[in-house]
Formats: sequence, structure tokens, C-alpha cells
Amino acid sequence: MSDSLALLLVPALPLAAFLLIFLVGRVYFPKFSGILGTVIMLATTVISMATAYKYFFVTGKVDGVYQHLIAFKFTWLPFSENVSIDMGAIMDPISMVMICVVTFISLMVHIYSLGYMKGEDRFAIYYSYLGLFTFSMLGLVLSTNIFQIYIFWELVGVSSFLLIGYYFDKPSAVAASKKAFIVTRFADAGFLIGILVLSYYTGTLDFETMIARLTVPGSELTAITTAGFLGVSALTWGLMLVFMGGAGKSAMFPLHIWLPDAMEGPTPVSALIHAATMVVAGVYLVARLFPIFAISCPVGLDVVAYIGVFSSMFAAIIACTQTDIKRVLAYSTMSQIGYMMFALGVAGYGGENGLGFTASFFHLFTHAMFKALLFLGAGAVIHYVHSNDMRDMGGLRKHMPVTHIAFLIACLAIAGVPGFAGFFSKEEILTAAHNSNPIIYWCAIATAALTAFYMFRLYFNIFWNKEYHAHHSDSHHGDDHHHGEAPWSMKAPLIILALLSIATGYIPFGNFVSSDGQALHSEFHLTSAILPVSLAIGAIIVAMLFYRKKNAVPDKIAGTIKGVYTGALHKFYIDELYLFVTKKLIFGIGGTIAAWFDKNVVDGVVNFSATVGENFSDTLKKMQNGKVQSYAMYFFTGVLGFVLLFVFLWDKF
Amino acid sequence: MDMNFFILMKPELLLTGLIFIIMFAKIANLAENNGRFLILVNTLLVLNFVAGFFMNQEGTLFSGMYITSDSMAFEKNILNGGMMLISLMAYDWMMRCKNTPEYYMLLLSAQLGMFFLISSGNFLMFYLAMELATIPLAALSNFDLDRPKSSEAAFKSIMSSAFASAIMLFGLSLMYGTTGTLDFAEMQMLVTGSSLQVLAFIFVFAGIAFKLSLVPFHLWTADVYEGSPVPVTATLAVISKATFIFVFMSTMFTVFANFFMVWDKVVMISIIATITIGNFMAVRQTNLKRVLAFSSIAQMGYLLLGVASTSVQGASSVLYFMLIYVFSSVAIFAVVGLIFYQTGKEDVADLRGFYKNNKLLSWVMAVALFSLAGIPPTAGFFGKYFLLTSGAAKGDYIVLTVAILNMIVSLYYYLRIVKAMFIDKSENDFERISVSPIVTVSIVVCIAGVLLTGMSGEVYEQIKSLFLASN
Amino acid sequence: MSDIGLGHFLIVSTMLFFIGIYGFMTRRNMITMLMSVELILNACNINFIAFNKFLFPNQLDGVFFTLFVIAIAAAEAAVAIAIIINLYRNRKSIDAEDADMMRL
Amino acid sequence: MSLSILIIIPLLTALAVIFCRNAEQVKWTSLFGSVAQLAVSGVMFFQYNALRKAGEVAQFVFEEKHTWFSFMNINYHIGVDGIAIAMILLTAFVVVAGVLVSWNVSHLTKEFYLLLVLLSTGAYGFFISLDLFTMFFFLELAVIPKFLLIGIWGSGNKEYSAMKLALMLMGGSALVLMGLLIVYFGSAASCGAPTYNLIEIASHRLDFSTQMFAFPFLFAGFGVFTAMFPFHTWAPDGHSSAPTAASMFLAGISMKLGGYGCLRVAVYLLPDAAHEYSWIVVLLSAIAIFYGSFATMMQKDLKYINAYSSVSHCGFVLLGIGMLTKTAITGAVMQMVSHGLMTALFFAAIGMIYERTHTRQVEKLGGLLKVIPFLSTIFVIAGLCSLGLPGLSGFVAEMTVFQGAWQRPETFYRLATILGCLSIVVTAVYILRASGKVIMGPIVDEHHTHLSDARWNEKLASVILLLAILAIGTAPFWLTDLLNPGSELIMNQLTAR
Repeated sequence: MSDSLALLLVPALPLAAFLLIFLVGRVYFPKFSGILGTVIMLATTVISMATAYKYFFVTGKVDGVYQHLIAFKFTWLPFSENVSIDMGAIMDPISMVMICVVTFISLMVHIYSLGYMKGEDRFAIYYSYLGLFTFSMLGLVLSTNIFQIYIFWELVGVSSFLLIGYYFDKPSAVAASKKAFIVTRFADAGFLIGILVLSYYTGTLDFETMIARLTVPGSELTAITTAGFLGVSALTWGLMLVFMGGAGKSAMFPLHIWLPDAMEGPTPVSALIHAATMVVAGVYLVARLFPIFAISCPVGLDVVAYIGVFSSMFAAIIACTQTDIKRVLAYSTMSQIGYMMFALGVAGYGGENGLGFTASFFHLFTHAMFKALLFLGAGAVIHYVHSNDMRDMGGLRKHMPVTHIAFLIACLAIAGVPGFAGFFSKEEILTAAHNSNPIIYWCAIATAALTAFYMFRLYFNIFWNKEYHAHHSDSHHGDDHHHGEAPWSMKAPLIILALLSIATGYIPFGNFVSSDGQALHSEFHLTSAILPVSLAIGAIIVAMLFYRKKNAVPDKIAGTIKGVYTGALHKFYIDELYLFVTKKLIFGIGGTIAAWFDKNVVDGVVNFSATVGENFSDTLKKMQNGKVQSYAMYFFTGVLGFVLLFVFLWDKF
Repeated sequence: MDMNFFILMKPELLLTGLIFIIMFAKIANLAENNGRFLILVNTLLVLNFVAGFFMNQEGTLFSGMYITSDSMAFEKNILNGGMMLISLMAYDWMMRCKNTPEYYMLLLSAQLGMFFLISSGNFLMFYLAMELATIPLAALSNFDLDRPKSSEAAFKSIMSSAFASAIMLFGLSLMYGTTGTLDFAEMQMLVTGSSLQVLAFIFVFAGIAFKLSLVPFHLWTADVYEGSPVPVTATLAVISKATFIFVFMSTMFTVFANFFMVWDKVVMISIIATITIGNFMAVRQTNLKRVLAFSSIAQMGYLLLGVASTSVQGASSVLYFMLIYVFSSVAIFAVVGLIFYQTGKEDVADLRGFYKNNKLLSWVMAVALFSLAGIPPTAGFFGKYFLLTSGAAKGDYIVLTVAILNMIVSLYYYLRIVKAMFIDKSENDFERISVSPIVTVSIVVCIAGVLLTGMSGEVYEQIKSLFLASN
Repeated sequence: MSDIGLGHFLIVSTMLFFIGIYGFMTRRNMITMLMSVELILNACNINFIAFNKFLFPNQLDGVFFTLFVIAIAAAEAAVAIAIIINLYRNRKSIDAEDADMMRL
Repeated sequence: MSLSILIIIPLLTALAVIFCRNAEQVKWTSLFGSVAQLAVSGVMFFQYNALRKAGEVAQFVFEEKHTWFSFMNINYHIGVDGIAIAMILLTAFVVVAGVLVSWNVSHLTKEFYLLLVLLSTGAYGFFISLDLFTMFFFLELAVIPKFLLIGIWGSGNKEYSAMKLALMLMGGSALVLMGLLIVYFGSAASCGAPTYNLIEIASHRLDFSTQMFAFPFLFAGFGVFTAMFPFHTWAPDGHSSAPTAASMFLAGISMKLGGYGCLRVAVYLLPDAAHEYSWIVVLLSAIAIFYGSFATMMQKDLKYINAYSSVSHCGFVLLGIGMLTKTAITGAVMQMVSHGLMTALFFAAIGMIYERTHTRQVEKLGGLLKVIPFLSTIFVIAGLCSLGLPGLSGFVAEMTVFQGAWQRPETFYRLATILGCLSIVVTAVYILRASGKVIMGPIVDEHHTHLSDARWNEKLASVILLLAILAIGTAPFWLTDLLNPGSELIMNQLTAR
């Protein structure tokens, strides 16, 4: 199979699954749709793995450097001679890694959902949406053109919208889906303007051409750096606006507010979209444009780094206080993406400087595994308990042993305990940060400790703490508790992912992904690992002390740092602030003014002129009093008027 | 008297003949049977109309007192046609009338006056013809003898027109005093533009403007239209207007040609006042006939645009529009008459729910109204467009703007009628109006005219050639 | 007589003209209104004859015009009076102010 | 092929409708006529492409010219280029859908269809005219059917809306008329004799003062038709009161007459003036875009929502035109086509929902996805198209406009473009708000639990429009290929100083 055909099939198969299930399957074989989707997904996964394998080990490397290959490309929407939106597929290390991650996690979720979503009314729709999402995500990562990425960017946005709003009769789900879409849409508007800025100066939308023109000194680079607005060069504006899009999708502060709410969607969806794939699109986007950032716009990269690290810490603090297990995971996701983001931010182009780049993708890769695992595990728990709140849980380790072990592995991985995947990737990031920026480094260390703490807070609260008693008061959920832990379709992905959460750490990632395509051999410094690891283990111990058995310590501590605690519990009131600014200020006032203006001024003028016309008409009507003598008077007045005007006044003009 | 006399005066002689035939019919008691009499008259009118197309010559008679030209012959044909259509459309009403022969005698006398008016080459002839065209119509306004409104209309008509023509006559006397002649051609040479002549001109203008219902000489119009029997209203609104606009045009182009600087301005002011006030007056009227009266006032303003342009194109546009106006108005008055004489309803609001039982009549009315409003594909669109074009050719963009903006106002009250018929619901159904075949013929001809006159460019070309030939 | 010139005639006619107009507008009796119109017409007649006599003594246009005007005035009056009679039959009034059934 | 067939088919259909005996015949006749028209338009599209491929270089093809009023140089002159063909295709699609959607109009069915067909005749004629007089003729032809359609079959405050619409559109055409007369007499200087011939006027550039004089009239006049701020107020009332098919026609076709006129007459014939005035155009359209979307936010009635959003979307058309770059102009035409299809679909969906629930108030609706999944899906797709989702036509058009607009480097134009870009966020807000409430969420009214989903005609109508939307949204290159020669000519006109 040729590369172009393979890469055409990779997004096309999920699309076919979507169309098939949405148009046909929904009506004719709703039950079978899940299997169908899963089979197609399996095929896609196999093809993409094979393609990636071929790329990494056979065709991709020329003279020790991984090439950017274009598998296929055609003009989709020509704007002018040179500028056009092309649809195509690019083959380079990051896109290959991404298609593997996306297809694999998607496959896991497909399998998992067979059990998790069983019996749902809109089972077929669910699978069709999964197909749509997978298609969009694959299209996104394979983009050769910045506008192509924008197109798929929007499509993943909408599939995320559809999946979050899957339980459409739940107002909270609807609200969450709207919020997710609108917030990312806002970010995308920035992205769009960024594209316009970049394409205007480079005269292209093609990634490779654009990167070439903006990294090698030339007329375009001169033009874009000299042009500016508000004292910032057009290049920085463009990149920052593009990054705004990335930040929106990757839930970076301050555009993160949608992510926790997005947990209203079905849990497997959260695993797929809001943990492993879509939310890392921002990281992918920055990575895609990395040469421009690194070579021509280091300021931009700094912004990326600081926003990344801030988001990371910010989210970690909030995660320590949340009780909804999915929200804890959501904040943890945000925190981990912040890690990836600042890893990119601290990286440079080429050689050892590019460690951050590699580390970022390494972390992206491992994070996809263990975070998906965490979500799927949480899903299994929720499936069992029928609640998202960790206060309803406790002592579940006996009830669901497989989930317990898998979840523990994932927690260990994310906490960065040596031997698990997360350890390796996190160490690389920390090394990269250490090499470049001490502030970021120390923040990252602190975050790592917090990560370990809240993850184990979660873990202990779910599986230890008090003994589990089913809440029979919750009557309509009552009888479901007889079904045991979970069906195999749910357990199998947990097991596979648990294994991978350990195994993926041992991949020599630098060999494959690096900022300039050349293999990067990072050395593992034991000394630098001591501090974060010990902090992590310390945090785990603290969490164990706090939450293994039910006790009053956490509350006491919360009491002593009341301000911070309440703030974090309420997510530092960012949501409220946004709500106020958007709903009250912008939409409220703007909308009210516009509507008022429309009703009273624009419409008012029209109606007023009608009224004036009618009044004028009424006045005129009074001339007509029905008396022939007054008519004669008007007549004669008219004659006199003309006489006055033309006989006496005419010459005066 | 040679043959020339008969050929040149053919339209007038035919009319006179008609009047005599009717008179004999009356005397010979042939008119006892209304139906037979009406068939006779209508047949004669049709023949008269057809005869108008043959053997037309240009020339003058009575040492310039009587002039005829192709365009005049065409104008007379329009009048003949209009008269015929009105007569046909009034058939149902006539059938119930008592004094049909008198009606026709008066009507045709008035028409005879109009013919002479059109052909007059001398102010004596002009004055005589004008009175002949006015007085019988005033008498006709009173034709519904028992309806107080009818006699009031007649009273207003005769009084106002007597007053107006007296003032005009005063102007004429002054014209005579300053030039020493009454002949159009001679007077044209002698017009100098002195103040006295301007004064005289304004008096004369007022007299004609009265007939055309230009603002502020228009106030009689609505009352007379409302009170008169519908066919008479139609005659006033259509035939009389058509005559006087033509006469106005020919006098302005000939006698007062050297007076252009003055009358141009006078006419411009009149146009603005007429169109604006005419339209706005119509906006709040409730009586259908009054709405139409004011609409006809406004239409005159548009016609003046063509006159004021003093070009061949303007003149032919005027004639063209007049033709279309005849078709549209007769169709409207036909429907209005049917409604009025069968149900007694004459308010716009009374038309509510009209469409339900009178589908075709509603469409007829709507199409004719759209023609007046200047909405394609009706001919009124073309007519108005050409008038505006000729106005624009002259470059009076202010007047043009007023005229064009007023089209919106006019659309409003036309649509009000359409709305009442088609859209508004009424509690009790509007009864079905019966239409006799002869009336149907009239309506069909009118609607065909409304739809076809514009779509085929031929008609306009034909009219244009009349003026090109005579210039 | 030689000192009575065109001017005098014109003054008389103009006075008649305005009296006629004034009368037409103010007298409420319909017949009087009609008479006022006659006054205006007579003003015109005087004009025509005076102009003819003083300015254009070698023609007869003005004189003839006057004759026709008199004739027409008679016809007009006939029709007008007929109408007024009919109005009176319907309304029992010949007050012009009362004939305002149709208005606005 | 003879282009007049595009006018003849609807006229014949109208004639046939008049002689139909019952409602069924009327419906099938109209459907047949409109489908035939669609087929003819399709054939024309392919023929046009074939001609172009064969190296045809004439600006307009299938030209036909007959003298109408020779003295005034008025001709019945028709011909098409790619832009016109796109508009004709749009019209044909919307008409078929409109005819199908109105299948259960029971009150005065014959008249309803007659007026629909007449309305479409006006639109077809307008798009193919190459003579300004002919164009104006067809432009006005379409006004009265709208009045009657809204007045007779409308809902709500229909009399007011119908009157307002008719008068405002008449006002628009009054302005156009002024502009046309100025152009006509102005062309005497450049063309030798006054002419209405579009090609001739374009090839002999009008002198500058005439252009400057005529442009405001023409642009504002056509602007009224395309609901340009501040002349848009007929649109919300008119759309919301109109029956479904009339709303579709109004928003889908009629508003496009204005956009097409702005482009074909105002910009093409008056290029220098267009340069001078472009900032005003851009300013007004930027206001329209943003203001329209904010006003939409406050609406409670679904039709008002779509109507105001149409104002906002048509702002993109004018924005594209006002930017005066080739890409932006192509984008403006794409936006016209796209918005036409999308808004027709949206109105169709709203109309079908209204027919079942008897309310259009957002707060009285909810959870419809559960009861009428097909219609709800259509509603959501139309909404997504409106908010510019890739894969649907709206995205393609808006992006082309933005891309083209950004080519104007002046800060003012940039700000307008940015405003435009930001408005897509606002669009997302109101679209999601509306569909979130109406389609998703719990069912509000228990009467709504037993609604029937779309019937065959409704499904067919929706699918037809949807296919067109998808055809543009997923493969926009055919549309740009169609439009580019046309916008290039306009561009040449604009750049040749």
C-alpha cells in the first residue's frame, strides 16, 4: 500500500464510518453500529501503525534526518494564484506519532464504549460521532496547510460539541457543550486572524513554504518583522494569535474554562477528546510551527512557556480541591498539557536545545496512555457507582480489582514515579526546563509534587477511605449494582492501557521526534531526577495520610488556608468572571444596545417617517373642508402666490 | 367646402353625427328600450373608434382656428377609445338608468368640446371648446338625480369651473390686450415676457391647471369624483384629464413657447406640489373614489414631468402614459362602479374580503392599481419610467427625486386597497359581484392594454413617430 | 369723452373682477355666487372690448370674443341653475355652506 | 442554448398554474416547472463550463439582444457569466425547495404558487440581465409578490411587515432608479449616446463625477434589497411574518438581488466611485455584521433570529464587495450563494417546526431532537452552516471574504475584517443558544411529545438544499472556478484607472 493511499484511508475510514452509521446504521442496524465502528477503527489503527512504522523505519529517514513528506495534496479552495487552501497529508515524525496516538486511543475508546454505552438510546449516533471526531482529528494532524488545520480544528470542535452534548436532554450537558464550543470558537477567531496575518506576509498558507519563508531571511521575513501594530511585530502578532487558537483548544489559562465542564460528556469521550487527543491539538499546532517560533520569534516562545507553566500550576492547585473525579482529571489534563506547552516553550531549534520539543511530544505520547487509562478507569467507577463525586465513593478496591490496579498504575505514571511512563517524559521536560529557565523549572517541580498529591487524593478517595455502600436512596440507580465490576469490553482497554502506561516510557523517543528531524540522544541524569521523584513520593505519602482512612486532617488544613482553598474550590472565580464579562457586559449590554437601537432608532425612523407622513396627510385633509368657496379661495391664493413669485419676485433672483 | 373639410374634421363630424343620431333616436322614441338603445350606441361608439384610424390628414381649417395633426388624431383616438371603454364598462349601470339618450348626448357633446379643444388654433375656439367640454360634464355629475351627493358634486363642479374659467378668461383678455391677437401662431411671435403677460399667463395656466387638478387648484376634484356617478367620474378622471394634459402640452409648446423660462419654473413648482400633496392627500382617505381622485392628481404631476421636458421624448411619453392611464383607470373605475352600484360600498375598508368571492375582479383591480403605481410588468411601469427619463433628460434632479420618492407614498395607498381586497378578513363575506359580458369586454380590453402596451415596444415607437413626423 | 381712456376701462374691469372674486368667495347664496361669476366674466368682456377699441381698432377679435362669452355665460348659468334647483330639491337649501356633505 | 428559457419556463409554469383545476395539479405543475428550471440551470452550468474549457473568452456567454424601445436605447439584453450562473443555480435550488416546503399550503394554493413562480421569474430575469432597464424591470417585478405572499399567507403582524417590506423595497428601487437615470444620461458622454447596456458602459468608463453622483444611489438602493445597515429593518419583520417559502425566497433569493446589483451595477460600472466610497461600504457592512449579530442575540423568535443573522451574514457580502479585492469579491458572491442556501434551509426548518409546534418562541420550545429528529438535525446543520462550520458552505464563503478582505493593508479595513472575524464567535453564541434551547435540553411543552417528523416533501426539500450546501462546503473549487473569471473582470475594471 502506497503512503498516499494509506494516508488517504486513515482519515477516510472513520469518515466512512461516520457517514455509514449516521445515514444508514442509525436506522437499520443501530445495535450493530458499535461493532461496525470498532472494526473500521481497528482497520484504521492497523493502517496508521503500519504507515508510521514504515515512515520511521523505512522511508522517513534520509541521511539521518526525518523528512517532511507530502503523501498527497490537492487544491481545495483557491483564493488567488499562490494562496489556496490545500487538502493533503503530511508525513513527518510528529504527524506520525499523532496518528498512532489518535487511532489507538480511539480504538480503545471504541472498544470500551461497547460496554460502557450499551443500551443507550442513541448508541449508533454515539459511534457515528466518534467516527466524525476521529476523522477530524486525523485530518488535523495530517494537515499540510495552515488553513487545513483550521478546518479540521473547527471540525474537532464541533464533534467535541456534539459528544459533550450527547446527553442532550440534560441542561448541564447542553450548557457545557455550548461553553466548550464558544470558548474554543473565540480562540479560533484569534487563530483565524493569525492565519490571515501570516498568510498576508508570506503569501502562502502552506506549512512548509510558510516555515521556509519565515525562518530563512528574505523579503517576507523582513516584511513581517518590520510591519507592526501597537509596537509588536506582525510576526509576533500572527504567531500569538495562532497560539491563541492552540491555547483555546488545549485549555490553557485563561481559555481553560470549558474543559472541566466538558466532562458532562460520556466518560469514554472525555478520555478520547478531552484527555488524549483533541486537547493536545494546541501543542501539536505550536510544534507544527515550531521552527518559526524558535528561529524567528523567541518572544512568542517565551509566552508559550509562561502560559504553559502558569496553566499547569494553576490547574494543579484547583485539582487538589475538586471532588468530582472527572473534574479532577480534567484539571490534571490541563496541568499536563501545560507541561507539554512549556516544554515546547523552553525548547530551541535543533540539537540539544530541542530537548524540550522531544520531551513535549514524549509526554504527549505517554500522557495519552495514562490519562486515557485514568478516564476509562474513572468511567468504570462511575459506571459502577453512578456518581461522579468522590464523596460518594470509597473502598472500591475490593469491588473492582482490575480497575483498581489499572488506576493505580496510571496514578503512579502521572505522578512520575520511576519505572512508569510518566516518569521518563516528565524527567525530560524538567531537564529541558532546568537547562533554560529556573523560574519555569521550579514551578514545574512544584506542580509535579501537586500532581502526585491530587492524583493520590483521588486514588485514595475512590478506592480506600471509607467503605463503599451503595446509595439505595438513589432509587432508580439502585438495581444496577448487581452487574459486577465491568464487562470485558471495558476491562480489556484498561488492561492494555495499563500495560502501555508502563511500557511507553521505555521508548527512545528522541530517536524519532526532534525539533529538526535528527535523532536526539538525551542523557538521563539521575541527579536531576532525585528532587522531583522524592517530592512526588512525599506528596503521595501525604495524600495517603490524609485520605487513606477517613479523618479530619484535610478539613483542618483546608481551614487553615481557607482563602486559597475556597478560591481553588471555586476555580478562582474565572468562570464567574467570564460569565460576567460575556453575558452581562458584552452580550448583555451590546445585545441590549443593538436591539434597542434597532427597535427604536432604525425601526423608529421608519415608523416615524410613516407617522409623519400620516400626520402630514391628516393636516392636508383639513384643507378639504367641503366648501366650494374655500376651494375658490385656495385657488385664488394659488394664483396670487404664483403671481407674487413670478411677477414681483422673479427678477430679484 | 371641399372634401378636405370632411377629412380634416372627421372626428368632430362623426361625433356630431352620433349626437344627432341619438337625438333622433330619442325623438323617434327609439330609445324606449334601454337595452336596444345601448347596443346601438355602443356599436356606434365602436365604429366611431374604428373610423378614427382611417383617413387621417394633417392640416388647418378656418384660417388657423382649427388645426389637426397626427398626434392630435392619435389623441382623439385615445379619447374615442376611452369613451368607448367607459361606455361599455358602464353598461350595467346604464341599463338601469332612465335618461340614457340624454346621458350620451351630454357626454358626446363634452367629448366634442374636447376634440375642438385639442384642435383649437385660436383662443376663441379654445375658450368655447373648453366650456363645451366642461358644462355638459357638470350636468352629468348630477345624473344620479336623487342622490344628494351627486347634485352637490355637480354644484361644486360647475361653480369651481365657472370660477376657474372666468379667471382664465381674464388672463386671456390680458393676453389679447398685450398681443392684439387670439391666434396661437401669431401670439407665439408676439409674446415678449412682460410682467403683464406673465400675469396673464399665470391666469391662463391656473385655468388649465384647474382642469388638470394641479395643486393648489385641485380641491374640487375629490368631491366631484366622489359624488358623481362612477362612469362620469371615470370620464372626468380619464377623458377630461387626457384632453387637458394634451392641450396643456400643445399650448405650452406653441403659444407660450417663448415663455419657457417662466412656465418651466411654474410647472416645476406645480409638479412638486401636485405629486407630493396629491399623494399625501390620498394616504388617509377612506373613500375609494377619493383615493382614486387624489391618485389621479398625483398622476397628473408625473405627466407634467414629461411636458416640462419639452422634448419629443417627453411629449410622446406623455401620450404613451395617457394611453396607459386610460386603460388602468377605466379598469379600476369599472370595478369600483360594479361594486358601488351593486352593493353601495365605496370605502376602502368595505372592500375587505373582496377577493374571496370575486377573484378575477380583484386581480383586475390589483393589476390596474399596480399599473398606476408603476409596478412591472404592467404598462404603468414603462409609462412612469419614460416620464421620469424625460424628466431626467432635462436634468431637474430635485423634481425627479421628489417624484421618485413619491412613488413610495403612492404605492402605500394603492397597496392599502390591495390589502383590503386580498389580505384583510371580514366577518361577513363580500357578495359576489355579477359582471355582464359587455362590461367584461371592456375590462378585458383594459387589462390587455395594461399588460401589453408596455411589454411591446411597438406602441411607444408608434407614438414617437407621430411627434417626429410633425416636428 | 376724450379723457376717458383705456386706463379707466381697465380700472373698472379690474374692480369688477375683484368684486366678482370677493363675491364668489363670501356670498353664501348660490345664485349670488353665480352672479359673482358673471361679474368676473363681464370684467373680461370689458377688457376685451376696451383692448379692441383702444389698441387694435382695426380688428373685431375682442368684440366677437365678448359675444361668445355672453352666450357661454348664459349656458353656464342655465346649467348651474338647473343644478342648484336639483340641489335645492334634495337639500332644501341654496346656501353654499350647506353643500359640504363631501369633505376631508 | 437560449437563455430566455430561464424566463420562459417560470412564465409557462405560471400560466399552467392559472389553468390548473385543483391544488394537487397546482403543486405538481409548480414542482415540475421548478425542477425543469433546475435542470435547465444545471445544463447551463455544464455548458458554460464546457464553453470556457473550449477557450471561450467572451465576458458574457449565451448573449441575446432584442430591441425593446429603440429610441431610448432600451434593449432586452441578457447573458450570463459565472457569477450569474451561480446565482441562477442558487435560485433554482431555493425555488425547488420552496415549492416542496409549501406542499401543505391549503389556503388559496393556486395564488400562492403563482406568486412564488412570479417571484422567481423576477429573480431569474434580474440575474441574467445585461441591460440596466431590463434589470430594473425584473427587480421591481419581484416586489409585489412578496407583499402579497406575506400579507395573505403570513403570520403575526403580517400587514405591517408586508407594507413595510413593500415600501422599503420600493424605496430601494426608487434609489436604484435615480442611480440608473444618472448612469444612463452620464453614459452619453462616454459612449456617444445614452445607453443602458452594461457591457458598453463598462467598456467606456463613465466620467468620474457621474460615477461619484450615481454610486450612492445605486449602492444604497441595492443595499436596501440586501438589508444593508441601516436599511435592514424590513428584513426581520418581513422574514418573520412571511410564510416559510416566502421567507426562503426573501432571504435566499431576494436579498441576493441587492448584493448582485451592488456588485454588477454599482461596483462594476462605477469602479472609481467604488474606490472612493469603499470605506463607507466597509464601515456600514462592518456595523451590519456586528450589529446584526448582537441584535440577533436578543431575539426570542426563531425567525427573528435567522432574520437578524441574515442581516449580519449579508454584511459579509457587502464587506467582500467593499474591500474591492478579487478574492473578497469572489468571497462575496460565494457568501451570497452560501447564505442563500443556508438561510433557505434554516427558514425551511423553522417553518416546519413552527407548523408542528405552532410557536417560534425559543423559550416555549425544547428537546425537539427527541421527537422530531430529522427536522432537528436539519435545524442544527443549518445553524452550523450559519456559524461557519467547515464542510458546509458558510465556512468557505466567509473564509474567502476574510482572506480577500485582509489583502487591504489599511488599518481601517483590517479592523473591519477583525470585527468580521470576531462576529463568527457571536454567531456561534446565538446559534448554539437557540439550538441548545430548541433542539436539545428537556421537552418544555408536553404537547410537543407527539409531533410527527418530516414528510417526504419536507425531507426532499431539506435534502436538496443540504446537498447544495455540502457540494459547496466540501468541494468549493468548482464554485471558485466558476466565479473567478467574473470577479477578475470586475477587478480589471477596478484596477484599470
